[in-house]
Amino acid sequence: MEQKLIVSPSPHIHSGDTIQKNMVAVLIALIPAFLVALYTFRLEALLITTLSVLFCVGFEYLIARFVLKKEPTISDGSAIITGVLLAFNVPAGLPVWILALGALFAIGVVKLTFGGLGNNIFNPAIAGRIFLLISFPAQMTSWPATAIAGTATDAVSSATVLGLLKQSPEALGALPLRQMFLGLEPGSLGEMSAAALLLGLIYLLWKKVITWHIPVTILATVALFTGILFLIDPLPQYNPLIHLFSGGLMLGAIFMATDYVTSPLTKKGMIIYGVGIGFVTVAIRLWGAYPEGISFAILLMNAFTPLINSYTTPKRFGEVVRNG
Amino acid sequence: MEYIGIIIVAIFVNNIVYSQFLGICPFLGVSRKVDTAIGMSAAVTFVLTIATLVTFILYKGVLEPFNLQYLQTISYILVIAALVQMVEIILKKISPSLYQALGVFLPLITTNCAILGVALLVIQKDFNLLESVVYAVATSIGFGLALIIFSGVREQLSLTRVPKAMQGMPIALISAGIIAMAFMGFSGIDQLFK
Amino acid sequence: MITHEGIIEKINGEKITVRILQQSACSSCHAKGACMAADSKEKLVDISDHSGQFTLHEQVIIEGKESIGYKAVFWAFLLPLIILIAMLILTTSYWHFSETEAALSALLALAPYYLLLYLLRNSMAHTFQFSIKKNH
Amino acid sequence: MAKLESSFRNMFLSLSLICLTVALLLAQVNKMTATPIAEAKAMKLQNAIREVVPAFDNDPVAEAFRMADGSGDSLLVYPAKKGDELVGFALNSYSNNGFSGKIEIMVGFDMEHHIINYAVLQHAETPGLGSRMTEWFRDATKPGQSIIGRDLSQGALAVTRDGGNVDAITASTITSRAFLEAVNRAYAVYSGSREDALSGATVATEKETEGMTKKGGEHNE
Amino acid sequence: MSVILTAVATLGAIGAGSAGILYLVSQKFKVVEDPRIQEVQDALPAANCGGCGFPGCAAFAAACVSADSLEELSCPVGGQETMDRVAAILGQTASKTTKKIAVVRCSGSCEERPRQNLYDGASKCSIAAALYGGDTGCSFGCLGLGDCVDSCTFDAIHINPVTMLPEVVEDTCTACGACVKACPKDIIELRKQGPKSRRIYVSCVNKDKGGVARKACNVACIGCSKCQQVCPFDAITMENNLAYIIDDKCRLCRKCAPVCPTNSILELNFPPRKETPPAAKEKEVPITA
Amino acid sequence: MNKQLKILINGIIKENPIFVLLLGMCPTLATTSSAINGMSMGLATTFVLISSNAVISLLKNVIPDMVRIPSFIVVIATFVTIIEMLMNAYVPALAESLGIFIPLIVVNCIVLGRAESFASRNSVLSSIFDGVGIGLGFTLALTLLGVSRELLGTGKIFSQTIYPEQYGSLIFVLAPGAFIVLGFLIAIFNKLQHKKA
Amino acid sequence: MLKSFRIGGIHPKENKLSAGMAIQPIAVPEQVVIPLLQHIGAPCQPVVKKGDKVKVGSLIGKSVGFVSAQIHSSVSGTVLKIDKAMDASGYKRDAVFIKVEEDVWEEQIDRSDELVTACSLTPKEILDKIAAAGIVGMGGATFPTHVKLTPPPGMKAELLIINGVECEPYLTSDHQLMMEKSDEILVGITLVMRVLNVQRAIIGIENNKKDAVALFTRKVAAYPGIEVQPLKVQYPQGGEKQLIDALTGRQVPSGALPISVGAVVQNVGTVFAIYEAVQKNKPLVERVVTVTGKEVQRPCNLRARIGTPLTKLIDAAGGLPESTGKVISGGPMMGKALASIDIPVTKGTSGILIVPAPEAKRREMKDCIRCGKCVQVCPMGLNPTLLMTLTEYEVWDRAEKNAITDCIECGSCSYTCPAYRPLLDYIRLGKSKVNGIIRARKN
Ligand SMILES: Cc1cc2nc3c(=O)[nH]c(=O)nc-3n(C[C@H](O)[C@H](O)[C@H](O)COP(=O)(O)O)c2cc1C
Ligand SMILES: Cc1cc2nc3c(=O)[nH]c(=O)nc-3n(C[C@H](O)[C@H](O)[C@H](O)COP(=O)(O)O)c2cc1C
Ligand SMILES: Cc1cc2nc3c(=O)[nH]c(=O)nc-3n(C[C@H](O)[C@H](O)[C@H](O)COP(=O)(O)O)c2cc1C
Ligand SMILES: Cc1cc2nc3c(=O)[nH]c(=O)nc-3n(C[C@H](O)[C@H](O)[C@H](O)CO)c2cc1C
Ligand code: SF4
Ligand code: SF4
Ligand code: SF4
Ligand code: SF4
Ligand code: FES
Repeated sequence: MEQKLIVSPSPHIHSGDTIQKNMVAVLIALIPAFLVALYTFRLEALLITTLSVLFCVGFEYLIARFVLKKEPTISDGSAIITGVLLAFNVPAGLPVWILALGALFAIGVVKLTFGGLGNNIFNPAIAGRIFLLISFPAQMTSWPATAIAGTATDAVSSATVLGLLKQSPEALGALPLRQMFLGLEPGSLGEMSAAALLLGLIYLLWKKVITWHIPVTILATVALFTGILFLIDPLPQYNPLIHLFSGGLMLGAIFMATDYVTSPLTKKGMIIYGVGIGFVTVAIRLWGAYPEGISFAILLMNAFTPLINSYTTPKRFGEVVRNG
Repeated sequence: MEYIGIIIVAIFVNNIVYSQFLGICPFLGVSRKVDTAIGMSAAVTFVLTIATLVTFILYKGVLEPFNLQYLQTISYILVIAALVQMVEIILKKISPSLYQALGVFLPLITTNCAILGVALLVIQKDFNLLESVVYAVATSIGFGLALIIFSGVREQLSLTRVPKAMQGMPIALISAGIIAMAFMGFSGIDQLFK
Repeated sequence: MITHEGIIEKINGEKITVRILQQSACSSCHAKGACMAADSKEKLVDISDHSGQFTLHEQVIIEGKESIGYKAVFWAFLLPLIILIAMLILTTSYWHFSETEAALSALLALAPYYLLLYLLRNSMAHTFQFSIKKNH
Repeated sequence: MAKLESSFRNMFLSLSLICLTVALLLAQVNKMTATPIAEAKAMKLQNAIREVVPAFDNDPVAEAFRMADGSGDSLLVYPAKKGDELVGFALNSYSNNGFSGKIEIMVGFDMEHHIINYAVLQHAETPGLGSRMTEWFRDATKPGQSIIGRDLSQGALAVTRDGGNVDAITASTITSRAFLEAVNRAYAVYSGSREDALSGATVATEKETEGMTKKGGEHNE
Repeated sequence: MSVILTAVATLGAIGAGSAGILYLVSQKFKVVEDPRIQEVQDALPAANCGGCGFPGCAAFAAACVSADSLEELSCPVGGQETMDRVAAILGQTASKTTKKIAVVRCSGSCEERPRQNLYDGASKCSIAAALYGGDTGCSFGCLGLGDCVDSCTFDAIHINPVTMLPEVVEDTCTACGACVKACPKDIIELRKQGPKSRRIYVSCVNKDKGGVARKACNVACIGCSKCQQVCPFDAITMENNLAYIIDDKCRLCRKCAPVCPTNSILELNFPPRKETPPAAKEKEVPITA
Repeated sequence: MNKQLKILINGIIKENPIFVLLLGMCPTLATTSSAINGMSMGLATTFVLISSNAVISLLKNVIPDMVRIPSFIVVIATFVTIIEMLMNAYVPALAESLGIFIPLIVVNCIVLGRAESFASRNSVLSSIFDGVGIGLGFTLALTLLGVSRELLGTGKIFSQTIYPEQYGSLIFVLAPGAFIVLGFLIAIFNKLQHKKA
Repeated sequence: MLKSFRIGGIHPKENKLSAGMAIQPIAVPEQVVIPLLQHIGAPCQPVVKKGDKVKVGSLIGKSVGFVSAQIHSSVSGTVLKIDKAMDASGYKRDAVFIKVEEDVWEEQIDRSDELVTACSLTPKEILDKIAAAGIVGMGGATFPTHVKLTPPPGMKAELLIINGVECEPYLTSDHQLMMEKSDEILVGITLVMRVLNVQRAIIGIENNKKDAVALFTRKVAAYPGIEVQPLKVQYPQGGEKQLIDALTGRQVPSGALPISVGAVVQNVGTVFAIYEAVQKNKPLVERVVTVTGKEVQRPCNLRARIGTPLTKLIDAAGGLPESTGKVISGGPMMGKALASIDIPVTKGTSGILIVPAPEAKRREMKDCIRCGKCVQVCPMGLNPTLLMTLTEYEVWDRAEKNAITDCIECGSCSYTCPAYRPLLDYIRLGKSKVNGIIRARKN
């Protein structure tokens, strides 16, 4: 044995878990939703997703290398997720230059300005989407009718379920719950099918990438809040099922609110965070100008996360009620 | 309902910091500790409310009847300055220990911009007395909310590896900008109360 | 725990008067020369101490529980605010005073409150106790 | 440089003196600027009227009158006359349903129920979104969205989404609705006053010089 | 005219009222601040480093003003010049402080002190030191992980990538002592900077017996006490197999350095010796200017 | 004269009220949605700064210390009121778009701060130069911010189209954009200053 | 559901390669180096000098101070010198070097294998014997056992817990000891119960040692008051506080000793040593050491004299593999990496783990992604990532507030972190700084 002994403090073994593995798992969990998007929007979905990923990874590389002058860390895969999720949050047919601006904002302003993976306070993809929504409201809210709904994929815009709820609930007619669940109602790329997203959730929970706390509390809060309103006054816009299965709620609750970096660390914190998101989402959906509130809710709760973190501690050993 | 509308608008939709841009200096200056942020906003609420009240009387009772609206700025600022001092002096005389406790707990702060701004706004918005006071209270709550969120964010920022050029004020401002984006989600909520 | 640096100004038996240095928020601010908020008055805080281990002009740290701060804020700002608003609501909505009258009576309503504070000042002195320790 | 000592007398005197001087100065400046300010306001009104009705030679402001709009409120109506002949009306109308509060417009009609032009007097809509109404509804190249020349006797204006035939401002349906509401409100008054004017009936006019120029702010109703 | 009168009356009344209140206030809160505090503070470098032993420049200024003499007060950053200015403001004399500088008392570069194992823990001296004696045979020497570098707010100390030892930048070091506190091995010491920055010190802290020390590092002090014997001013002490030069006593005569068998005494910034004694010395002092 | 020049440059660069001192943030953020607004606000403030600096340094010996601040405020408020009336009279549109931020110049920390820390200690001429310098620094910063926001948001600079409006990101003329653009401008300013230093 | 502790925990791969390998005595070496500090507390004063003759069991180091434990010679021979020698700490410390001559034992020591169950000593006498034998905790902490068995005034133990958990991966010495010396251990338990005057003892054994569970379940029938409890396999079940939680459902409050919930925990090895000390008059001069590692030829459990060079033990297991990257004294989670293998076995050496080079090197650390996994696994309910950050930025007051001093240094957090952050490295540093601050404040 001629090599020198390695010395380090304990522990000397590691679980083998890596950032990359977690990110890849999230990407895998996004596949069902991507397939649905592919099926509904055909090439458009592929194009937008690929470009968005390219933009995000590209900006991350360029900015890290040439502006911050540090080793780019694109290999961890987080920029890919940001790319995919950004794409999933925009309507098919969005002009490419707008997409590029969104990616630039997400990666350049919201992620790297704060120091890159792990240091950002706000969710890059969400912030990117809101940036676009505020900056280019028209383009961000023209939803091409879905391919399978019969019409062509070109820019015939049709209203989303939530949009309709907001504008004229009566026009909604029978609730398209089945379509919403399976992904036949118009919307952003990734929010098509609740079923596909739930599949992703199951995968993430199984792989222990995330815990149930955030997604379940968000969904439960939305269901409960609208449910109570529905019981008081059974209007279609209060129908909890519609709220659960429409818009980006599932996408947000499962994939975006759970972003490690921008969500609380402790379980108590996650529950507060989830309830907050659920509550704000419903408030904006029902009473605000925007038909959809989940992104704003997540971004707002991102801002609360540091506070939540410092005011919720994990359950300390020795604090448990003595029952022995 | 009308008052609820005023409150929601003042806290969320037209948040004094994130959308009205008043009181930015203390917002950026004293947002490092959450505890002080909470105490500060209570203090600001009181001062803001009482200042609004007094300037309201001044306007409706003196300036308007005598057609002296153009003295608004100058008389407001004088009255506010005197008022803030008077609150202190009363407290000090009446309960020295309370006064001392405050001195240790709160940084001395005169949110001039916000106080004068609100006093001017309630006149501009043609509010009646109660509306003005409700608006003042809600605005300060909005200020407190903004301050508290922001102090949490800054506490976190001080423990992360922000690129050197961005450290300090730049990143704080950008964070504030992104929080302002989140607050825009509330826009239109006041439609409900119309 | 809130802490504050200060310098002992006066020692009078067990009562130590500490001058709090410039407010923590502004003392290190590079812009304080240009900012009027930094024109902070220094405050004198009385502390009772039996240890007798402190000397004049010594650098010390004043400590108090956060709850003291919150209590102080409550008594100094929150309660009078509530009185003020309650009075306003009463006068305008129920008694239908004119606006000026309402505003004046709300302000006047603070007078008995402050009188109460004045009467309570000794028990307050108990509540708002700070402790003092050496600054190393 | 001996500074004045801070005695009560000195302080009182100096501050009072400063105040007195300042008050004098300000009152002077106020007097000087009072006319220009009033003129500026009048000009703004004049210009708005001029913009929305055909050339006239009377003083519409002097002849302005108020008329009920049928919903409990009344609007200021400025009749424009060439010689003795009525050539149109400018109406100062508003809506409280803008995205951010009140929208105030001046809209002009000819005598045949057609909109001649409009001007937005005051609004707080989002710049770049709702604020585009200042040009949007008179873009002659876009017949779908322009309201110039439309004949309102055919029916009230409405955005396409509500079954009407005016294209809303992109992503600003709320503003568009409010704007059209203001136009429709003006028309309601116009059609009344037109009848009155044509029938020669003299309306008891309550002249308002201040009227629209008073700062309204968002008036929460 | 009446408009003007009312204006004057109103504002006059408000002004008089405010003046009254403000007068009362100023009576009650007589500002106790000595204006000199601000002046002193303006004279300070505003580094807020705490090197003076006070929580910041403001606190130091207050202390200067309230102190009876400036004897024990000194601002390491501003140095003598600043203290003179402060003294001028306060009408006192500043004590003459001798400028000090940080010295790193370890010369065990990679070459002189071979690594015997590989440290793989968190890159922080204090963590490594808590774990074990270090990756060389010398458990006293520098660990080279740069806690001192991190602690310096003046960017005055850097790890030389070749020797893996920290080096102090003479011009920027303010002798604030942050690095002294940071080093878990107590290697850094504040010493008199000396005339023309000339100074001599034993660049070793190894307390092992000579043989053991020597085995671990070529330039270790082996405690042979030759330097002590040769020093004409009694400036060298021997304790725990380690020589130490007391800088108050040392007169920079340079007798000790050449006799050290392991070259562990460093001479800095001296002109080259006439007759070249054990060479290699000068080149070993790569303290950058 | 050299000294005066130094004072001037000092205000623009070394003690730039916005980029270095970070004061007077409210008008900075609120009135810079377009270049022209930013510049006008800056000029209005400059006017107040110069006049109040001049008057205060004139009066510095007749004002007792304890009413210093209130007296300064009164002087400043006077000039603010004057500029407000003038703007209402001659540029009503601008006055409307700057809104309550004109009266708020009164409480702008810079104005009072300069009165306190400069005008009350220096000669009239120096004080005027200081006012000009700081005012210009403020104006330049506000204009720069206004230009950036207008350009990014609407593709225009001083209403001159640079690129088609539809490519502008609306957010930059709205509240969040104010914070974000200012953040980046300060970072750039810091960076440039560091390079020079 | 098997019992376990309720907060956090991980389950690393067990890798108990040497399980079932009978304990082999290892030959007495030619020379031993016996460090004078083998326990937590003050070092011993040597009571021998160069040239003195000693026998196995002769006292060579006298304890000074309250928390300290006697040290005995583990061989017979001549004292060569008292000098500094490197030990597992990586520092050179005083040690007694003894040249081995023959194998003569102090005569009062009973070296037979016969089980002695009867004991008529008073608790005080037993305690004195334990102290005289220099027994320290064999579970890793090496805390002097007689001190631990003397509850502070006013505290009364109600329950004795025997720690047979051995939750560290790889290690099997306790397991094997339990299999081979079950009776002795049980007698030892009764002795400790008598010292503490408790009526009840629970032996906690993780369920990956089913044979030991079965064996003890069978045998405890004969010992009233002693129970066996199988536990779910989860690290760090062996931690004192965790084990008490798992077995009794009570949690020792922050900063308190186990006795505050009425429990005293002893490791099986300690209990065995107590048995030998009390019933056989045998001081602590040897112990069982597991030598193991993926590339080790013959992973084994050895009985070695204190002071035996580690190299001897490694040779007995087939020598140091070519691929060696790291040698650890103890288990992979809490053990200490050695800077050199030229060090002696001490009372606390429970195992020697040899890690191949590729596995030994840590991966490059990344920024924390705030995944919260460290928070989830921390058995003390701490927030490791926050504690590390606070240490990095030296925010000691917040570190104290966030209970950094509660950390038991189990390493679960570093083990889990997907960003490979050296959490425990920093927390350990922060903990010692904060402890220093707290101590300074007290006086
Ligand atoms: C009203 C008020 C405004 C302040 N404004 C600023 C400011 O604009 N910029 C600033 O850096 N500090 C400001 N401060 C001081 C900060 O709160 C803080 O103490 C200072 O920035 C310390 O920074 P440092 O600890 O990083 O040196 C202000 C304080 C007060 C009370
Ligand atoms: C910050 C913000 C400002 C907005 N400003 C306006 C506006 O001024 N006018 C308007 O009609 N809609 C505005 N909207 C958009 C409305 O909320 C709403 O989305 C829109 O009116 C729906 O109409 P659409 O069907 O035309 O998209 C704004 C939205 C946001 C978030
Ligand atoms: C994380 C951790 C794991 C531990 N694992 C064990 C173990 O597996 N077996 C054991 O006997 N002691 C273990 N200990 C030590 C125990 O906490 C405790 O010190 C010991 O059981 C007390 O018995 P002793 O004094 O007889 O050694 C562990 C300690 C810690 C902090
Ligand atoms: C469970 C999970 C969810 C994530 N969600 C997002 C997301 O919503 N938006 C995003 O930009 N990145 C997401 N990421 C990637 C990465 O964490 C994120 O870009 C960081 O915020 C960048 O610092 C996610 C990663 C994980 C593991
Ligand atoms: S080198 Fe050391 S003493 Fe010198 S300035 Fe840096 S930290 Fe202070
Ligand atoms: S001198 Fe001390 S702190 Fe600096 S690198 Fe060496 S061991 Fe670390
Ligand atoms: S080492 Fe400490 S902080 Fe980490 S998991 Fe274990 S107890 Fe928790
Ligand atoms: S496990 Fe690692 S990456 Fe995750 S929160 Fe803890 S320190 Fe951060
Ligand atoms: S300008 Fe300083 S608070 Fe508004």
